[in-house]
Amino acid sequence: MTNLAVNLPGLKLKNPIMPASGCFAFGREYSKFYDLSKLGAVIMKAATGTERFGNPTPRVAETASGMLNAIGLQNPGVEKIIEKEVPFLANYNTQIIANIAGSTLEEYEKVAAAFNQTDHVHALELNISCPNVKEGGIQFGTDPRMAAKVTEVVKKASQLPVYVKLSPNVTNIVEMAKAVETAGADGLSMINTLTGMQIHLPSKKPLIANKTGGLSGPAIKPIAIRMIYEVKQHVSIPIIGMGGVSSAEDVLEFLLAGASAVAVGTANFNNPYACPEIIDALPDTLKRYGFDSVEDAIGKGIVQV
Amino acid sequence: MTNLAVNLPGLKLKNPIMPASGCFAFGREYSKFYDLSKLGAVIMKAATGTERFGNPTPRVAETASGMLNAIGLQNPGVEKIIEKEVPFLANYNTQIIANIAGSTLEEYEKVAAAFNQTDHVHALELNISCPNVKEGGIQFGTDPRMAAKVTEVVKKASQLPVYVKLSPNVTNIVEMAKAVETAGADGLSMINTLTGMQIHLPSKKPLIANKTGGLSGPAIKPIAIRMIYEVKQHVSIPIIGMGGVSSAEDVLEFLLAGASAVAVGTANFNNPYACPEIIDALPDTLKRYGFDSVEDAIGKGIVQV
Amino acid sequence: MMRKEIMLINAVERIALDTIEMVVENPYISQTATPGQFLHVSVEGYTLRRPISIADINSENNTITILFKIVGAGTAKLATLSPGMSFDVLGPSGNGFQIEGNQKSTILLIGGGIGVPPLYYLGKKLAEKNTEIISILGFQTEVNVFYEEKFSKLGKTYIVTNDGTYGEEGFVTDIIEKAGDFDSYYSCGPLPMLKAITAKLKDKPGMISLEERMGCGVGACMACVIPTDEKGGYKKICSDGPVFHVQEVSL
Amino acid sequence: MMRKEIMLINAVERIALDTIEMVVENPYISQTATPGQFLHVSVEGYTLRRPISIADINSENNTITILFKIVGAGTAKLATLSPGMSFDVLGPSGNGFQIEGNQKSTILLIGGGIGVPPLYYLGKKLAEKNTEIISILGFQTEVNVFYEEKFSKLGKTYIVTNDGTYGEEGFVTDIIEKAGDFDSYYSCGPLPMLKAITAKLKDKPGMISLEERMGCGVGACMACVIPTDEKGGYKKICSDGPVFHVQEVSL
Ligand SMILES: Cc1cc2nc3c(=O)[nH]c(=O)nc-3n(C[C@H](O)[C@H](O)[C@H](O)COP(=O)(O)OP(=O)(O)OC[C@H]3O[C@@H](n4cnc5c(N)ncnc54)[C@H](O)[C@@H]3O)c2cc1C
Ligand SMILES: Cc1cc2nc3c(=O)[nH]c(=O)nc-3n(C[C@H](O)[C@H](O)[C@H](O)COP(=O)(O)OP(=O)(O)OC[C@H]3O[C@@H](n4cnc5c(N)ncnc54)[C@H](O)[C@@H]3O)c2cc1C
Ligand SMILES: Cc1cc2nc3c(=O)[nH]c(=O)nc-3n(C[C@H](O)[C@H](O)[C@H](O)COP(=O)(O)O)c2cc1C
Ligand SMILES: Cc1cc2nc3c(=O)[nH]c(=O)nc-3n(C[C@H](O)[C@H](O)[C@H](O)COP(=O)(O)O)c2cc1C
Ligand code: FES
Ligand code: FES
Repeated sequence: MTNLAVNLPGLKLKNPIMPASGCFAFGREYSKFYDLSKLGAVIMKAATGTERFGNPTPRVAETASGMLNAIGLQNPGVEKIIEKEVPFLANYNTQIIANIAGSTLEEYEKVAAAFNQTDHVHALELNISCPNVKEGGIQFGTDPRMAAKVTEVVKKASQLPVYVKLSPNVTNIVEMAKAVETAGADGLSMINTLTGMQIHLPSKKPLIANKTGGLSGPAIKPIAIRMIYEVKQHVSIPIIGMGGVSSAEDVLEFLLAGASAVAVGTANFNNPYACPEIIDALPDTLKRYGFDSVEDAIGKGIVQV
Repeated sequence: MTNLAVNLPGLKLKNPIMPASGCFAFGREYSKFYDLSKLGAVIMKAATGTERFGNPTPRVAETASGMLNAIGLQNPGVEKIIEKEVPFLANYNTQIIANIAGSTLEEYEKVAAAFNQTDHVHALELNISCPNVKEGGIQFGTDPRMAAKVTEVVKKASQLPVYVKLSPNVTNIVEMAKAVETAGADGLSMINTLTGMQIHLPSKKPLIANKTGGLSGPAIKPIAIRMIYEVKQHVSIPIIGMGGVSSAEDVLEFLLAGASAVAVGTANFNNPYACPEIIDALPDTLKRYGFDSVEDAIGKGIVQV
Repeated sequence: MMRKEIMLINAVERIALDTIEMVVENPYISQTATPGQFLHVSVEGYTLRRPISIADINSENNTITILFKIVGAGTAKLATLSPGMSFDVLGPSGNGFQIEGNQKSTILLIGGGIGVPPLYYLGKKLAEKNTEIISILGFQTEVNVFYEEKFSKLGKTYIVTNDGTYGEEGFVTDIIEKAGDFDSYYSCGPLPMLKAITAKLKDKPGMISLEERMGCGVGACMACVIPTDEKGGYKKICSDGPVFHVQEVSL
Repeated sequence: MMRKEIMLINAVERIALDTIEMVVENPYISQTATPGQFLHVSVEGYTLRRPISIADINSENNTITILFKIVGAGTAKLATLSPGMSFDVLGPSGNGFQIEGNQKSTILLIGGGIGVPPLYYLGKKLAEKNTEIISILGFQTEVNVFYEEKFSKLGKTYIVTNDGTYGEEGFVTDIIEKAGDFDSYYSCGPLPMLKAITAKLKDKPGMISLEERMGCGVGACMACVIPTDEKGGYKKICSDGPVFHVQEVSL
């Protein structure tokens, strides 16, 4: 029997597969397709301090083997999420990860503290790709000092393990990873989307109302694999990998590169059964390439120099 | 009649289409498929101070809507290129751009000076994505001061207009562009490849012998468009755009984002006729979207705020 | 309930310029779908699914008719498929037109371009209830016109083209007075048309079907929202819509 | 000269485990290709072309036979194509086997797995010159074996499987002595096999066909180089090869 279980800080995963934040809302829609208890975990849509409407539409565009999105953190706010969405997910035998976001350190602190008060949330995923409104829009996610700062604030505000979700839009991803590890991160989650744009020829302007959007899907997988491979060699905290995963082979590629678990985002849109199908295929895929367990495979693709 | 001509520093382009560096060698192979006089220009494969063999194989891998390459600047050295390749290309009625690379400032200087001595080369494309061996491998292309320095050195060594080719693997592409503009760049060329990796499942190690490779092809187009759109608003020098172009519609998208000419790389591999077919389709495509000339369309997708 | 289902293609026909009518077979969808619902169509090689309305259903044959216009890469690819081939969809998707309580009333159907198809199945269902139906179908120009005959069988039908090359000249809104009195209306078409119609008919009850670019098509990604008020309220077109009461949304 | 050509599929047959034989029609390629050359095959939806050797040509019918093993996404997709469909190739690509001056000599053909196909067309051409042919064909196991009968018609043929489930047990190199004397050899197969053979037969003239991952397939991208010496010399497999004299390259 191939062992799919992985134990990470705060997370006892029966398998390493979880839907990625923002691609699964709070699970209700996909619960109509399959039993969410099948999933290793669920990462919820980003929560902010108060309700947000997000950006104007169009919010998505299709690209070659990928898509752009600029949803803009639309969410009902952390209170309502705790009140209505967490209890729904708690009905399932899976782990719950809360993705938290904010425009100021205070907002991050507030959201982290709120989740700390509730049962059923097993870990936080700290989304640092949001622009910091107080500091004039500089992203928390592209400056190692800012990233460390927000990590510290969140760690202080909550007892839950914190997985910092790194933005790939940086010159030096290893520096970012080390900064948040030093600041107390329990794990990393990588990668978030790459900033991209599509120009709509008929209207001669950016298709996405927000102009830029985040690129996700198979197109970005090679970048995700490279970054995880590089970071894994320089940190000792575990990595939740993501970026273009749509098959069990992709999952194994992420494990070999150094991920300990894998999130599936864009692939849910074309195939609502993406997660359970990957979970079903994983034992055979691992076996075919000579692994008895998920844990066996983690980091095994890294060539020591 | 739709006017395809564009005039850029040093380059009188009869149309805005040119093969991208490294995807066309020195034109000999593709000259068997069509008359190179059809092209607006040809960007030659990178030239270094002396002959280079490059990286071990495998050097390429396929990815979703893209590919990775780690050729490693294999080339016969600047002397032989000037002696054997430039004269070949000079037989055609097109403009010649020499892509120059090096591991040290001195090497860049030497290559730039050598091309300055020769007729028939109309401009230099300065490839700053190479690791700087003297400074311990830090890329010239990811540090604005280093990029400015190498631009200055090359400008001093040559009277030819210099198009600096920017690497997209940076946090702030606008900062890079402004740094090289201030250092004297006559134009920009963007984008080079994104660093990526693929892990080969059967062998459980990176497929590309060099481990990482540069991601090119349609997968990266949204990133190229975003970067050109951002940079165009902050510099006054022209941009040669590239990254995933494979159709006349793609070319128009790059023009709208702010490119003044467009290079075609990976697309040549699947379709050796990619460049001439795009050139043939361009007049109709421009007309369909209401443009009488290429110059009309440049930057027209930029929404002023 | 929405499911992932395989649609077997029975027939493909070009019925107007760049406009394809496709008859597909699927027992589940044909037995459960209601007018105004859509299919979220997977096209090989493309990341996102394409939403396409249900234009007709023959529940005896288990067939569904869809009509689509070739506007981009996905619809172009879909148009290359031939009978015997199949594609998968999520469906039936969304909430369609409410048709209860329309007996003995007069209904106006107003369709624009590729917004016409969902109104046909709606019209057929209303006709089964002996509702009186008046249809106004707008197209850009003659070569775009389709389904005139089919709508004519449901009731009085006006065709209007922007350039007057077929039927009346002008916009669908120009014809509304001429069409006579009615109790409520249903409309589907481009946003400017819907804005003009809802402004003109603000005193009549109406339902409109909206379009937006979609990510998931199931209500999970928030791509397809439409504001319901100025205070941040919203609905999701894919799961709350695509059909809304006029008052529900702010266009 | 290499051209971009459309190949019309005439027949598709599975001839061994995951191994497809495809007969395609194209006048230009069938009239110009020589043994050892390859086709650079475009597969819809994939960035790069796939190099596939020419396994046979019937110049009267204008047909070319290719044989390929389903190893990944591209070959899997190619295997779904059926007669009447077509795909485009660059070809004939590369430089094949030199066969001049082999009259009245004995030639050894050594093929491994999916390296066997190009040797068949070579063998046929040599046979036309009344060259005596001995073939050693190695496969992993019984279900992989193909073309035994065809090679037998060209001359004495040894089949060897790694696990002994068919023919002799072992590697092709184990059989070479048994095969008797010969003047020169031609080989195609996995790199470890070619290394073993060239080491064993270092006193014999030989030509080998090499594989490498390709970008352009026309000699422009430098993806497919093979060193020729320790001093930075190299050849390009796509355009200088894929067939080389043993001494030309350093494996
Ligand atoms: C609820 C609903 C029902 C629809 N019913 C029909 C119908 O019955 N017949 C018909 O021809 N068209 C219909 N459309 C529009 C149809 O979805 C688009 O024309 C189609 O998605 C275009 O795909 P493409 O690949 O050809 O274009 P591309 O421009 O290549 O598509 C790129 C992306 O943009 C999306 N997109 C482009 N245009 C639209 C649009 N107008 N609405 C939503 N997404 C879009 C595509 O789905 C895809 O994700 C409907 C749209 C919605 C929202
Ligand atoms: C000159 C030459 C002749 C060949 N002749 C034949 C033949 O007659 N029959 C046959 O079955 N195979 C042949 N091969 C191998 C064949 O090209 C690969 O099996 C095929 O490209 C795999 O494609 P895929 O999409 O199925 O695999 P994937 O692994 O999905 O391919 C991914 C990428 O890697 C490349 N690749 C993978 N394996 C190889 C390989 N072994 N050699 C070169 N590129 C590879 C693919 O072309 C593609 O670019 C030949 C290779 C070369 C270089
Ligand atoms: C529509 C959409 C919405 C997203 N929303 C969030 C979000 O709220 N928080 C977050 O951290 N990441 C968000 N992401 C990023 C994904 O979680 C994931 O990191 C990224 O999409 C890469 O994975 P993929 O290629 O599998 O989609 C979103 C992605 C998409 C496509
Ligand atoms: C095989 C290969 C070799 C390349 N070699 C070079 C090079 O020598 N110098 C350079 O500046 N860029 C080089 N590039 C980058 C391309 O010029 C181009 O910037 C990039 O591939 C993006 O364009 P594309 O998506 O159209 O390929 C190379 C790209 C490829 C695929
Ligand atoms: S398309 Fe995802 S919520 Fe509607
Ligand atoms: S594949 Fe490009 S040089 Fe051989």
